[in-house]
Amino acid sequence: MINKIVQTMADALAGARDGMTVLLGGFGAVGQPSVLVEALIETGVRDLVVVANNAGGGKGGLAGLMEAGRVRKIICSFPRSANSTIFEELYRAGRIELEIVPQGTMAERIRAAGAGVGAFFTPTGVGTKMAEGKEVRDINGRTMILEHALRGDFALVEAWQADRWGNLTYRRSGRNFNPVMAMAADTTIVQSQHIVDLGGLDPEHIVTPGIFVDRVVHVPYGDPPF
Amino acid sequence: MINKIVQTMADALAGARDGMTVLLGGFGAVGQPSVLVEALIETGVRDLVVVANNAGGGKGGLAGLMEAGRVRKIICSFPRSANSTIFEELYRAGRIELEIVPQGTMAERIRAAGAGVGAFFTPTGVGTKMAEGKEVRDINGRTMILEHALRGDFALVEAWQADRWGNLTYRRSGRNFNPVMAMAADTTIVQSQHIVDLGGLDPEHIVTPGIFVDRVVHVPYGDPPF
Amino acid sequence: MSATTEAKPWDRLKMAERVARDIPEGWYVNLGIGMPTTVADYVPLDREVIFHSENGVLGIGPRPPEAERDPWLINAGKQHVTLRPGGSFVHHADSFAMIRGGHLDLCVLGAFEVAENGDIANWATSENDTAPAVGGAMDLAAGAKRLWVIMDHTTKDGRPKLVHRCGYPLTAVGAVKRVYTNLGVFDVTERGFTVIDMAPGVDAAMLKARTAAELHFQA
Amino acid sequence: MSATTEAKPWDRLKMAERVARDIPEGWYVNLGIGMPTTVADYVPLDREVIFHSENGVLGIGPRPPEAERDPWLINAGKQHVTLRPGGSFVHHADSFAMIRGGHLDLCVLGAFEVAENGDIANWATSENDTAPAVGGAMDLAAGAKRLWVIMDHTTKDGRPKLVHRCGYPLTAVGAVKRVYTNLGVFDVTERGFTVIDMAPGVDAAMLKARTAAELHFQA
Repeated sequence: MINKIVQTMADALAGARDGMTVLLGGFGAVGQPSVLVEALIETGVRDLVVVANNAGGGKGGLAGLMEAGRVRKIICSFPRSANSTIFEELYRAGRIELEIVPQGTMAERIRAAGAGVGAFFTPTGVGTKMAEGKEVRDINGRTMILEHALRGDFALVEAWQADRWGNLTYRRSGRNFNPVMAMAADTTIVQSQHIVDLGGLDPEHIVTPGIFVDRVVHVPYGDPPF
Repeated sequence: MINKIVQTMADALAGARDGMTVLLGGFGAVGQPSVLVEALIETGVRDLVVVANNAGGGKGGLAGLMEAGRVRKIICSFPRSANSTIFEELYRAGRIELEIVPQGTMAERIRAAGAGVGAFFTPTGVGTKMAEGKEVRDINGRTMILEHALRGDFALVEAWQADRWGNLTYRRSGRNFNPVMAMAADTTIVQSQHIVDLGGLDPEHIVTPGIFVDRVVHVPYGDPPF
Repeated sequence: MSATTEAKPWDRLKMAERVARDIPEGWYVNLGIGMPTTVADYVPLDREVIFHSENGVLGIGPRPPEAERDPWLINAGKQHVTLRPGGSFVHHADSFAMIRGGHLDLCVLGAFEVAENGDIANWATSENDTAPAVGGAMDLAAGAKRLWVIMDHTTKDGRPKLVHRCGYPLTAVGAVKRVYTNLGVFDVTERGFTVIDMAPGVDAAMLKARTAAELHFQA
Repeated sequence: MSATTEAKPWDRLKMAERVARDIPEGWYVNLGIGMPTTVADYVPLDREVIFHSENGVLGIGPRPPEAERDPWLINAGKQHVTLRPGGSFVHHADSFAMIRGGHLDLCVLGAFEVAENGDIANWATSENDTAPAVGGAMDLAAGAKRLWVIMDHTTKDGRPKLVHRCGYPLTAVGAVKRVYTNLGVFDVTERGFTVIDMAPGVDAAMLKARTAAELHFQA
């Protein structure tokens, strides 16, 4: 019997290692695999490259991982926000590297990795600093630049429902980067609000089929409204 | 009030013109927009380029369009099947052009057109006849070839449910190429088994958001089992 | 005739209202963070305009009362929103396929500068800004069918933001089709900026004085 | 010891059964049209193997009785199938993202020829075949983590199908990891074909006589 559901955070994060690239789902406060990130801090791994839309906000989650000194580099579209003080301090001190990627290019680079596409031409960023050093080509009357697939060793994902095959649904805007990142890592690890029996998810409504998922850990924190 | 639902086939196919490229959803007998294809024959347009997985089977649908002499070229992955006699006769007689594309490359080329990606590198077809004349590049240790976006003037799509904003669901393997092609045409035209009120589709379960759809025509032909 | 002292520049709400007036029913529209987001407040619900947000929300409705907020439903500005009947959710790659694939009829962004050739600079205020936040601006600017900008006509210290060529790092080249400022509305045409509307009391002389590019006036 | 006259080559069902034996629980597997499809019949349902079909079906179950067919549920071979609990539907681009992205543990295809360097030819029988049907074979061969081939050891007129280099147009280069024929099972290794199993009564001499490539035998 296939059973991707694991019982402990240690099992969920088994194989975490220094220097790995971690794809981190979530957008704003929604769809963040925060409990998995806390557990990642616990493992003690360091020198991480983190791919996430934001460079962390407040104290917990990614900001906590950075504050603990575990992040060598962050690849994101939006490093600065109202409460991104930890990132900004580290960045000013030269203690963290930053690669800024347009949000859609980031999503598409991750999807490309998941879909086995090595690189693609996109109009985003043409004529800007983002195009520096990149191949430029006119395609069908449009100038485009070449962007490469962006893959992770781990993807940390938050889902709404999961079954033992790893099939996932998400809740509303909690979908965001999660299904895309789930496709694009060697090991995809999910924290799910709900665990349902196999067959409990409508096959038409599964957003991430289990083929993309390696491990699921149950992290219930209450249904809305809170 | 937005209302993409049209009442006649003439309205559904308004703007059809000679020489245009038509993306045709469906795989096997499932998810074929057959009634729209019949209506396309009625319009009398000719010199069409048709993109479809198969080169038509039996007598109706795409085979009928070809038999009526309206198709100049077909782009597909699987031209021959047990009952593709009309295509084969035309092809032997030199009366139809054929471009064979690997099925996944075809899906990805259409998706690229819908997603604004001009071209992409794929490992599919490397070292085969499909690679002839195409740019070859090693990316991350893998040899890949460059494939270009494939766009349509019209996409003809079959859906299971639709609302007046053009939101769509599909039924089981009727999904196939339909959602991908819906993204990739100047005008996307849908025949839907069911029409539902706006709000009648769960926002989590809509497969093709109405942004990709221009016109919907109601073609009920009975719920299974037949 | 009228002296510039009589000018009554539009305030931010009036600017948003002015943009909203030009959005017809049926358009798919992405509104940037900040002032652009307020445009939605001036589109009546019975004029069906479908608002998109980068984080995979299509069909955004009015802001909810605080008690009715769904913690899982935010827009790209991280504000709580609602979903209209007919709305839907997609993931980030599909959301940007809508953007990059030219499926949005309109995107409205703020900007630091807009040039008469349609270039826009809205993400970094200096080449030396080492950690600027680009978000989805480059994808939106390059991908939407139309890019409109809503911004003050000048900076707080009075420097023009409508310019001959952008000095700040670009977000996209030749993308802007129209600019709404507190002083007027400007189409970006092959000749450069063409004035198509002016706030009450604003005249050509005032606009020229506050613009660092040539202005064309409709006959 | 045994003469080739005593050989009892596997029939098609035995070949499918032999492949099925090697597929462990938990693998995601795509079975090509024809003989490969029958492999699924020999994987017991309680050994959970998740079968994928190019047309966006994941978790295919047994063939349904004719009366219970759902007209909307077919596999890539256009046969009616069922869906297991836990199965799901995706569109064609997502289905081939699974394939091209290396998410399938295994693909089993038929072939005209397999070469000792792992090349496979299975879609066109001649350079002059002007309308060959490639379907998803090239994507599957290039994309799956492992490609196994199931085919007769020789053509109907006795020509070897395990060859030094393919003569027919290629489907993919260096992709095949293992070949199951009616005479034996062959791993494709750096040295070429290595025999890892033989049908009852088949011996090395018989295999060599019917193979147009060097064969290595396990010590």
